[in-house]
Amino acid sequence: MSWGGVPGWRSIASGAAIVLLGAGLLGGAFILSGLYNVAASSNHFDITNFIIRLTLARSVETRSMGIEPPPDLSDERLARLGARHFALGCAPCHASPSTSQNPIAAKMYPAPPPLSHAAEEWDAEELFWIVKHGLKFTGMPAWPALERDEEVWALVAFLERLPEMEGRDYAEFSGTGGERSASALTFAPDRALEETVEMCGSCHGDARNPPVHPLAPPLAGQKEAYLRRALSEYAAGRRPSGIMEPMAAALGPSQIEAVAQHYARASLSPPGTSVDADADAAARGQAIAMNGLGEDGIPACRSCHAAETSGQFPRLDGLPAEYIATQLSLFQSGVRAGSAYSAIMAPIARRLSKEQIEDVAAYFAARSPGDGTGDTAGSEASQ
Amino acid sequence: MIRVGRGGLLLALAFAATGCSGVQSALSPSGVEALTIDPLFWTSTWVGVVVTLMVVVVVAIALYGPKDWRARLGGNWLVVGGGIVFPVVVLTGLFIYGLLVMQAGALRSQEAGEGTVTITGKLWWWEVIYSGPNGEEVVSANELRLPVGRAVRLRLLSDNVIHSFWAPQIAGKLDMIPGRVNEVVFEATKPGVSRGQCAEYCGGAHALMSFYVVAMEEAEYAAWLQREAQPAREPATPEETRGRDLFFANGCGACHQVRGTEARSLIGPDLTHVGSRLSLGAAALENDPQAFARWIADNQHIKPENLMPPFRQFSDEELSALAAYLDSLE
Amino acid sequence: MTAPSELPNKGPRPPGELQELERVWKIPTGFRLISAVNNQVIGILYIGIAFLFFLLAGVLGLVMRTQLALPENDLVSQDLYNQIFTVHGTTMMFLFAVPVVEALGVMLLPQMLAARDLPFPRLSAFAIWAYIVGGLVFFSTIFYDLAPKGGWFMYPPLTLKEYSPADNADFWLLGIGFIEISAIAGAIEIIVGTLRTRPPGMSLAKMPVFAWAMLIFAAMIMIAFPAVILATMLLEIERSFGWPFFSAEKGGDPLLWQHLFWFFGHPEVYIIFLPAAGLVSMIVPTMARHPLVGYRLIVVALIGTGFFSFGLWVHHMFTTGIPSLSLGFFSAASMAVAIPSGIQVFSWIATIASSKERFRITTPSLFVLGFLFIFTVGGVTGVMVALVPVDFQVHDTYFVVAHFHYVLIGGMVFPLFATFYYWIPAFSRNMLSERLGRWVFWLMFIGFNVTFFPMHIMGLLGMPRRVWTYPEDLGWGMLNMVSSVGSYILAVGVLLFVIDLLLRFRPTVENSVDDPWGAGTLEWLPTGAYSTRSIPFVQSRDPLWDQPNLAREVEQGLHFLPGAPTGGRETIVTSAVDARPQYIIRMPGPGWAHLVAAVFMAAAFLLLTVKMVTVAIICAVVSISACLVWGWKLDHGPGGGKVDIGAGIRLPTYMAGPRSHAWWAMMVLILVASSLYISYVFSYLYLWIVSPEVWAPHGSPALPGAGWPVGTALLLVAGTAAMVLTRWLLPEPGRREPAVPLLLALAAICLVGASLAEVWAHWSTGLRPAQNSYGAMVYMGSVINLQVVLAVAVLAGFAIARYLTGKLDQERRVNFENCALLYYYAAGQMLFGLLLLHGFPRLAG
Amino acid sequence: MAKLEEMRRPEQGTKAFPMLLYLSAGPLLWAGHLTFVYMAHTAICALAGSPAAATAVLLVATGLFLLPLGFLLFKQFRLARLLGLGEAIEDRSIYDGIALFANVLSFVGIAWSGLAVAMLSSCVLGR
Repeated sequence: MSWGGVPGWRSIASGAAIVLLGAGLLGGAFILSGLYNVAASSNHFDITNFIIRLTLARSVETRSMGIEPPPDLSDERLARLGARHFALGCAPCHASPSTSQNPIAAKMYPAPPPLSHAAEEWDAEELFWIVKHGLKFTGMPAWPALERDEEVWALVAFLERLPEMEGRDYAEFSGTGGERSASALTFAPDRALEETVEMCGSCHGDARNPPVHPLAPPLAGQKEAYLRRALSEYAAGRRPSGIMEPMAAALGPSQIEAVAQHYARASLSPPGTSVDADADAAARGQAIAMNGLGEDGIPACRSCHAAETSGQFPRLDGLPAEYIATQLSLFQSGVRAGSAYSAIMAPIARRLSKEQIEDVAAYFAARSPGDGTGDTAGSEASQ
Repeated sequence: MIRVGRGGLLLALAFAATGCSGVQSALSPSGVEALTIDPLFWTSTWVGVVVTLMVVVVVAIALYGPKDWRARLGGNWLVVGGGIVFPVVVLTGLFIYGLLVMQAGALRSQEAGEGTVTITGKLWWWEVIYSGPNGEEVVSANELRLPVGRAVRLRLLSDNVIHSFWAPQIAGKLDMIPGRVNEVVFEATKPGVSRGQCAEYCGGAHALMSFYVVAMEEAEYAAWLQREAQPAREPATPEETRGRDLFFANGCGACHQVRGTEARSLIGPDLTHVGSRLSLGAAALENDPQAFARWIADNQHIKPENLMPPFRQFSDEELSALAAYLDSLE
Repeated sequence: MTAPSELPNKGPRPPGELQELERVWKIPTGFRLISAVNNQVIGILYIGIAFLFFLLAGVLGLVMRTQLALPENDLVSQDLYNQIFTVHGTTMMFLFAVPVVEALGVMLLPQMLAARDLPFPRLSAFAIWAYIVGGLVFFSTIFYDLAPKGGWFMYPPLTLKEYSPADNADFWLLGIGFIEISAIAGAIEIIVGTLRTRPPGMSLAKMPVFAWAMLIFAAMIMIAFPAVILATMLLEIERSFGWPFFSAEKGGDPLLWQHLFWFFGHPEVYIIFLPAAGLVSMIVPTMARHPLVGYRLIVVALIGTGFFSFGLWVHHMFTTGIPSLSLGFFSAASMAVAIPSGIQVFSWIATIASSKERFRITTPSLFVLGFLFIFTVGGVTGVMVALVPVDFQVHDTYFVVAHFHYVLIGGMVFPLFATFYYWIPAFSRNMLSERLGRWVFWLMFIGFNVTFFPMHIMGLLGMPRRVWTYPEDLGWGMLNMVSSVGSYILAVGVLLFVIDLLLRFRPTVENSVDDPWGAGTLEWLPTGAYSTRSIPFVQSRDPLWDQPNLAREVEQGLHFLPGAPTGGRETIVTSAVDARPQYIIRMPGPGWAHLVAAVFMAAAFLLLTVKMVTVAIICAVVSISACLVWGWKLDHGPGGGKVDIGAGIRLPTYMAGPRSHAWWAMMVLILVASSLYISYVFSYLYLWIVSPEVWAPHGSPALPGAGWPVGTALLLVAGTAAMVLTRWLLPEPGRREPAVPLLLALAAICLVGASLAEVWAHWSTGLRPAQNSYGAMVYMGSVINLQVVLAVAVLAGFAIARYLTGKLDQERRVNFENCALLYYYAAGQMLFGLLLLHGFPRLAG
Repeated sequence: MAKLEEMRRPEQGTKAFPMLLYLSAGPLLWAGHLTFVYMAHTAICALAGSPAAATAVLLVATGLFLLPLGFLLFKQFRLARLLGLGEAIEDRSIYDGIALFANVLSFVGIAWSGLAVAMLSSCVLGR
């Protein structure tokens, strides 16, 4: 029994090295020759397709582990907010219950799938992950503002409802009712102010309707300088938002000017639907807003956020509590940091505890938008 | 009577008088406690020098001395004599002297000290509260004014971390500890300006937490306190008025107090008479209009981590109007 | 002169004896080297890592000096500077100074005592590995902006969550955790080593001064470190769970931290200095070729320093507003501690003066002379700061920075370099270069003084410590520049030393340079991995001088225990005072369990710091299991019978009871635990004095009824009785006694039950730990008890397992005794705790 | 010089603890004194608020601690006997010397604390 002995690890290793080297050389030659066809007009082999789909499915499933959906995912208002973004940002490629796929998008490879049944195929957290991060080599983009998870969830909330939706429901949901098609829902530099404002109002509400969701604050009566700055910051990408950035970017300087003026002068919109604030919280919030908390280094909110102060400081009265709390946490985490003003607000926001944020938000939300005049910090300390 | 007002000139004078480097020196005492510590310090220093020289000489002899000298040194007597008897004698003397100085300080602090000043260590500045001519609280910051020849009792507090209040020319340091009140009696012996600094590491901008001590003749001090107790002066020029409007429109009153206006918050230093102080930002900058402008827009570079946010939104014109207003608050 | 007839053994030795000794003590090679436990191997590793930390922290020092060279410099940002000075101080004190002197103990003590190894070789190795992993991770935080920035003293409230919200401060607590563990492990090792493994005939009074110094060093660690262990526990608990020990608004007091920290921190300085002084006391006589003058007085000085150093802690707190008479007491003690230092200085001078011929000027003696000068200056400024009024001015200024660098670098680093030059020949094929050595010395000496002398003046001119920048017009610029230049000179000196080390240091155990200085102590005997060929019979303090043939006799195996009669590692245990041989201790060889235990313990701590709790717990379990595996093999039992060590002395190879080294180690551990508990009692009473208004029954819920403490006490008494009964019932070897495991389990259950009952009693009154400082202190008592209870429970389980496998009986009972000793202590501590927590408020309220 | 012969005789009892006690008797008294005066001063000032009582108690305590120490300085062999340390212990004179000088140092330490009590007012913050 002498077969020359079992091969030692040395010969195994050198054999493996030769094979690897050979494969590498062949592969390199193939790439450099240009023989591979990258055309979108020609399909993958079935096996290639299989591997790509498996990789994609596995990647999404693994990467979305540990993501926690927010408790209000089934909130209809959230879905409505998402629906409006869907109509503008997703439907052109993916189609919608009331619109068909753009023929150009249909020739992408892979073609963007219709999303009517996406929620059946993927879990909420998987949808969230795909919407937030996009998919390589498919044309699916990542969310424009990766820091704004709550916006992504709005879209997921909508996708979760999409499977049960008929064309009519969809139109109502996304505010594209009537004869307007989705393509009408874009800004154009020459668009008239009324149309632009109607666009804004579709989320932020108008004289008749409240905002679709607290994250889209009512704008009427807001200070003009602040509105102008907010839109410019969105447009320039200095204030991250996947929803507002593309909107604001489509507006020209003169439109921004006009929109800001319009809202600053607009008569006040009806209060939001969620003014069932906790009275104790509002009272605690009032103490902070009026007098600050000296021992924590927290100044009175109303020292700046009042009618007579600089137009750059937004009015907060009557803004939804969710909106205020979200913005404060964006200041805290350094997401809203793109301007000289956020440099002032951010350190103060960081001194607030979670409870204090909720109290202050409750206080401002409970006030009616007209209250703001004539009272700066301290003047109603006895109130 | 020279009006103690504008910082730069007076500081320059003070530096000239104390030989330029002595404003924060424990070696140029001008307060009663510092003056009693000084001779104790020098005595112990000279004892130390003599002891060190003695050791050096003995070692030199032990190394290179003639044989019989060395033989004499090399015994137990040297250990007992040099290591026990000599130190016991010298140290007993020094210790008694030290106890005498301590007891003198204890007696002084029990008996002396009218007119209390409450100083609170903040992050990273000093709140200074005098009791005014009518017993009212007069809030100021980052500067301690003392009447020459009168003992003043300081109450030292902190509402955050531990600081230590040290004005080397006047007295030794004493810590400011949350939950405790420490008292020390300060008595300046001659008029002049000296500087002090936080001596206990208090995080972040500890290195930039200083203050000035201004010792003034009694009459001058009384006049100053009278003025300090007044509300702020109204703006006199259009620029100052514009500055004041900017001050309020931009929410400065959220943290600062200017008595006589609606700005009443004590989160940051009181600004009622900030224009008459010797420095800005707890002695981080000299006090002049440019410094105000720099501080408002760029304080996080001048004094990193300080609790005031930077206000970068102002144009140059707005900044100088604001600075003009603040500078006018004398 | 010793006549040959008086030698313990006769030559020539039988063939194979030496080979057997070599086989038993063989140092593992290749990657298995890391499993080695021989003191020379782990000693070099220990010193090397500690020295690495010295270099790293030194570089941080250079960065600080560079930043401060110019006024208003912005080379280093404020935040980074705050991190750097914190890491510099922490690393120098905790990761360099204490470890390096312990390392010297591990390295030199067995050699000086001619023991074959330290009594618990794996314990040292365990401590060292934990220290290496933990230390490196701690230091690396400076590279990713996670380093602590509260100063090495970490005063709360600055270090509480409110002012230091990030994990930085927790890394400090972690770093210190490792040094606490390894220091206490080292202390146990050193106390048992110096008292029980001396060679026959070396009575306490003949012990080398370094051994005395290490003995007192270890005793000081036992008293001082528990205070800082408690302090770090309190701080971490307040940071994590909000128990208000240090928050004034809930009845805590920031000064409690300062008391606990400095009760450790001041002795710490002497903990570092005493061994260094001990080393100097070894080098000076050699260079003088004359026995140390005033040996007795030096021992007095060591004992005196050991005690007095515990009476100084408040001199770090002279400016906190404590009553002046209290300051007076501590000023007096600070004066008193100067006398022992004076004694030592003059003793060395007298020895130098009595040199045969003249005192030899070699590199080690240069470092010793430099040390004498620098240390004298540091001592003199020490007396100045001990004067309370002077301290009011210079406290927390650069004067103090100058003072303690004179004391620490002068008192410890210069002797350390002397040590390197002096002792490296005992562990290396080559000596270090005498020519380069002189350069090293002069660069370091000049550099040191240029760096630190101007700091005295800076401080007097008003420059506070821990400032990252200073304004130009205060006149500090020139002095700072000079100081910075000096620091670079100092650094060049150290660099030259490192080069010398790389060029000439070649570690070896067999082929070292033998006694190049003509010294008189045992570490210069010819050695191998087994230490000395035979263990010498010692008749004087400088045996190599007074017993001229000793080296040859030892090498020929004519002294005690020339072989390895039990076939394993072993050394002679002698009586503590007169050093009469008592028994043979059998010691473990290379192994992996302690290594696994150390690495996983380090991992557990680290993961806890970064809040990965689950993985941390897994690592902790692995670590504890490894400890159990390690402990299982330690008790060899009396099977080895008696062996002949020479001179007709036959010694047992197993010992239980108060003579055994395990009993001594357990007693040391109990002393450490009790010292921790005393610190706790102090803290409890201290907070009561500060805030009596939060104490029960007025400021907190009324105490639980008297039935609770009485019932708990009865449980403890019952458990203790069960433990005593077990000792009586332990069967003869080979017999069984089923009551033994049952009683052991019963005792453990009583103890655990008592500790839980105590927690529940207070909980049921509605008292909560986060409520106020009283509540925090009450539950803290249980936290401390639970630590001991947990240890007892593990030991009891271990003893039961030993019994069930037939490894526990009347003779072979060390495992049981360890458990019982700790049990009695735990019961005692808990009974005292009941008196304090239930009795005191009733008395005071 | 010890004889090899003696190595065969076991040490009489465990003398380690008495010996350590003998060598550190003085320093232990010093430590006891410091603990007592520091705690007594703090406690009397906090609870009774009486400086005169504090000074009196501390002076008496200092005297009471110096007394046994003074006795030890002259009659330390009595302590050695009490602890069961026989004359036969090797190098007995060295231990005696160590104990004696340790007692001297402790005496100085306690006396200095006493000096502070005598010269400084009690219960005063002192600044």
